[in-house]
Parts: sequence; structure tokens; C-alpha cells
Amino acid sequence: MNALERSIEGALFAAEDPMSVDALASFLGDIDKSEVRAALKALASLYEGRGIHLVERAKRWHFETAPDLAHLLRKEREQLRRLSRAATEVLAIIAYHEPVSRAEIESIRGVQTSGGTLDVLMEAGWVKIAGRREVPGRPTIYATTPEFLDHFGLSSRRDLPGIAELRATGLLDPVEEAYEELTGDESGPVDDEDNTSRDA
Amino acid sequence: MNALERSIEGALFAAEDPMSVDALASFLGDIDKSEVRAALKALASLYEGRGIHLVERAKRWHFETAPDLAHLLRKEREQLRRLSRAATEVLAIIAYHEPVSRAEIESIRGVQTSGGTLDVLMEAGWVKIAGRREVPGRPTIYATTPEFLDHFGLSSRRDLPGIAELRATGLLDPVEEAYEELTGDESGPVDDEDNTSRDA
Amino acid sequence: MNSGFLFAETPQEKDNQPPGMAAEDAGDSDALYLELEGWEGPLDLLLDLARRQKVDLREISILALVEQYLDYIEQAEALKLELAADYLVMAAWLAYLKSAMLLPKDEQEDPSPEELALKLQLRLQRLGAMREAAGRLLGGNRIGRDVFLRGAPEGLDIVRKTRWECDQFALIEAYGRVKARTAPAVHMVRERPVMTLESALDRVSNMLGVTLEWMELREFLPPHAEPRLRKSALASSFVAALELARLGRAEIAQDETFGPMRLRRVQ
Repeated sequence: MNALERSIEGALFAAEDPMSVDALASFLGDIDKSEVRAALKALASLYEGRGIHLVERAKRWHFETAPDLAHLLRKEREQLRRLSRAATEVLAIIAYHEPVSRAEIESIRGVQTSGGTLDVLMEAGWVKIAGRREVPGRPTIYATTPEFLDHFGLSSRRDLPGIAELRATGLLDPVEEAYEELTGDESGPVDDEDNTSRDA
Repeated sequence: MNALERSIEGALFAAEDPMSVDALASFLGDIDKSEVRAALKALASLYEGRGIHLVERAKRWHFETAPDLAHLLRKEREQLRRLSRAATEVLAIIAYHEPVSRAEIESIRGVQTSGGTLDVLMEAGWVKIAGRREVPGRPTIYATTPEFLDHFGLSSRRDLPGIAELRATGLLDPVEEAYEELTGDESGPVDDEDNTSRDA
Repeated sequence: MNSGFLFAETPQEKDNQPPGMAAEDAGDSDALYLELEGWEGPLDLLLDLARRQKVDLREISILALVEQYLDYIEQAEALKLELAADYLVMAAWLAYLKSAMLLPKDEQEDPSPEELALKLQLRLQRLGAMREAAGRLLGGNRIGRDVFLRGAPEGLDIVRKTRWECDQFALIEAYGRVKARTAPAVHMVRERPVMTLESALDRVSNMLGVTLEWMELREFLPPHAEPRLRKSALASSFVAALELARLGRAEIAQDETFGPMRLRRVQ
């Protein structure tokens, strides 16, 4: 193991939060980023099959225990706060459609979303306000955070389960768009559907 | 790496405190202690020369970063920060009126001065405690330091422009008037000037 | 045909509850109420009913679904259970949809019942997809449940030292500012050029009297006024225009948001 790998191993081990390549490079004294990346790769493969894994989530790296040890380690831990059904659903809608306004969330769920639900998700650090949509009324739009990806074990939003199929089958498009697609209706979307996010 | 070693690796990583062989053996479901010891030895030698070490202290095992990385993991960062407006005002008052008590500073500024402001000035090395005033309550009095003169390029406090000069340069004019003078605008100051100039 | 992932069971789903209405199998009157509490609104109830058709959400029979929903609501009403307004609104809308679907084609209004039904189906598919996604999301390796972070990280020790900056000018200016602020102040109210509402009303209504054509609000402003007077005139002319419209003496048009506002006399 070379000196850079040792330093990165030590730093990530001691760090309280995940670290990006940039943060590591500058923390360790202006190391070339490509070297840092190479060292991270080497380390990650070194830890394969071990009781600890080195993983990348939202472009930030951290060590965590191997998922198959969950049964062993879980018993000692306090239970995670259970997310309500509404909160889970709102979280999924934000993750798959981001950035998305509250009205858009409500139009998918067919019910009003209480402000409390969004607060819970923001307090958990999984959702943040991502600005306003530049349409009349300038509604606030929401998006997920790196901590969200972290917590749910996703490297990036592309890892969201089934997102590629959902996108391919048009299930992330607003109803009006999907309707036109199906019927070949050219009358154009109505105003408010027009604003709904067209996810990247 | 065998399953027991993996489990011990994960358990020690996630544990909040070092664990004894006994604790590990019972935590992992009544494993034979000699097996646990053997696994710990194997793990410890695996980590030799790495950025993380597995060590035994007072019969309890834990991971720690390699001692030779300590210098890397502790960083000193110097940060340049501009003195806030409030702190600059307090500093100016001390410079013009020293030695001066906090109550006197407040009466000159016309606003309360937080203790934090004086702390910042002392941390910067520009202000020091110059004793107590021999009046009831014996308030602490403050004065500037030689570093203050240094930093501001003054050879002595007499270099500070006097009141008459300040008036001549317009620095004593009420802000609104000075603003009009500069812009020839009769409409009065714009909003934010208006707020700041009258925060007394 | 079946898109698979739409139907995978998800851990937090209530799908493993026996299908059918709770009121039937429980027999006590608040069971249905309790189950209604369990739904996240009428769309959720519809989705649940649709899933019981045991076909791909793209193949469901909307008519059957509508009937199931209406039955459900009817039964709730028979049991004199309190139903949230949105369930009743949905019931009314579905009843309308059902009657439209049963009408002969040529008597149909716009939008057609086919369109409404298809859109309802699309909405259910979308909600179903998100519910499915939520389940799979929660099924992943979550920190604190499946994987664990280091229990007692040493932390990276970053000692921050602050070096404060300030210059001589800022210092002297600050003193000047304090002195100026605490010096006795003399306040004077300056006269500002304004156009009062009364004169704007006169002016706008006189000018409207001249022509029947549309005129832009801007054209009512005094042409050579200095900027601040012009601003005031714009504000008071706008209010005057609203007032004249209220009195029925003028009409106002604006083609787009923030577009020019136009004004015309009402004969």
C-alpha cells in the first residue's frame, strides 16, 4: 500500500463526514485529483469482500460496514425513526422527479401534502429547497440532498431503483404529456401541467 | 478473510467503545474466545503498515488511525476575515477615547455592544484590557495595543485625524447629507443607506 | 405485457391485508372508518381497488373501478360513517364519469369520457409507480439499519485560525459614522413631485374622452415629466384606470403577464 493510499485510508476512517475527491486532495496537501481517485479505487477494491467497505455516495466517499453484517450489528442499535407512508411517498416523488414543486407532488398523490411532511424530510436532511420555479407564483421547488443518497446507499440519482424503466415508460412524465403521447393530441398541454418538471 | 474476521472487523468499526475479547465473543453469538483471539491477531497483522491499525489497549480492541498520520490529520488553516462594521466602530471608539469602558463605548455608539465584539478585537490582538476604572462597580477598561498601531500604519495615536479634520473631510456629516453631496440626488438616500445610518 | 415492477410487492404496502372491505370482515362499524384513515386520499383508495383487479394498471377496467369505488362510498354512507369531503368529491366526479361512459357517443361533451378515463388511468399508473419506487427505495441498504458508519470517528482536526483584516480608512470612517449618528440631527421633509390620485383621475378620464381607441397606460403619463414625477404619475394613473373600470367608464386589457396595460373608454 502506498503512502497516499495510507493517508486516504486514515483520513476517511477518522472523518466524521463523507469526503469528496476535492476535499481529500486539498486536505492531504494539494494532491493531484487523479491520483486521489486512483488511490480510492485501489482502496475500494482492497476492501471488497471484507467486513468494512469503502463506498462512493453522491461523489463523496466513506467507510461503512458490509450490508450482510446487518443482522449482527443491528441488534445493538436504536431503531431508525419510521417514516410515515406519506413521507416515504413524498420522498420518492421528489427523488424521481426533482426538482419538483409541492403542487406537482400533490398532483401525483391526489391529496394535499401537509407542510409537516416536507419539514420531516428536510429535518432528516434528505430534502432541500432548490430555489423557485420561474413561472407565475414562483413556487418553491424541492430536491434531494447528498445525505439522501448517502443514507439510502445510492451512488447517484441514476442508481434510484427502476428510474431508467420509469423514464423509458414515460411514468415520470406528467399525465397531460403522457396523454398526448398516447393519443397524438396536438392541442398542447394546459398551463399548469406545462410547469411540471421534466426531469433531467 | 474468513467470516469471523469479517464480523469482528465490522463490529469493531461500528462500535462506539473498544471491545474486549469477551464482549466480542458474546456479541457475535457465543463464539469460542480462542477463535476470537486468533481472528483479532490475523486482523491486526492484516492492518500492519496500513493507514489504520487494529490495536489492543487494556485488553480491549479498537481501530485507530496510524500514529504517523497524526500530522496529516491535524491541519491548521488560516482564514482572513474582514472586521464587521460593529467591531470596526468599537475599535475606532477605543482608539479615539482610550482607555474606555464598555458602558462608555455603548454610550458613544448609541447601541449595545456584544461581548463577542470585544473578544474579536482582543483575539485580533488590537485591543487589550487596560485595568479597571476606579469608580463604583470598577468596570474593565480597554485600550489599543502596539499591534493595533502597526496594523493600521500609525506611528502613534496622535496620527488619528482629529474631530475638526473629520468634519473637514465630510466624515462627520450625517450620512444623508453626505450622500446627496456625492450624488447630487435630492431624493434622499436609497433604502439600505436609510436603515444603516439610523440604527442608533 | 405486464411491466413487472409495477406489481412487485413492497414492504410498507398494506397489500397483505385481506382484500375487500374491512367493514365486511370485521362487522363493527368503525372498521371501515379506520381503513379509510389508512388511505392517503381518494386516489390512493382507487389505486388499491384497481390493484385488486389483478391486472396490469394499463389494462384495468375503469368502469368496474368506478363501480367499486361508488359501492364502497355507498356502504360507508349506509353505515353512517363520516367521510372526508375529498372522498365524496371523487365519488361525485366518478358518478359523472360513469354516466358519461354509458351515454351514446354522439351526446358526449368535451372532454370525452374516454379522455377522462384514460387520464385517470394514467394518474393511477403514476401513483402506483411512485409507491413502488418508495418501497424499493426503503428496501435498499440504509445507513443505521443495514450498514453502519464508524462508531467513534476521531474526527479530522482542523484548527482554524482567524486573521482579522481592517484598514485605516475603514477605522476612521467608522468613527465618523458613530459621531455623525450620535450628533443631534435636524430632520427636514422635502417636497417631492407627485401626481395625486385626483389629478390622475381627471387626466385619464379627460384623455379617454377624446378617443374610442385602445390606449396604452403609458400614453396617459405627462410626456416630459422628470423620472420621479413619471413614476408617481404611473402609479396614480394605474389606480385611476382601475377606478374608472370599477365605475364602468373604462375597460382594461392586458394580453400577457407584465405586458403593456391598455385602456379604452366604454361607450
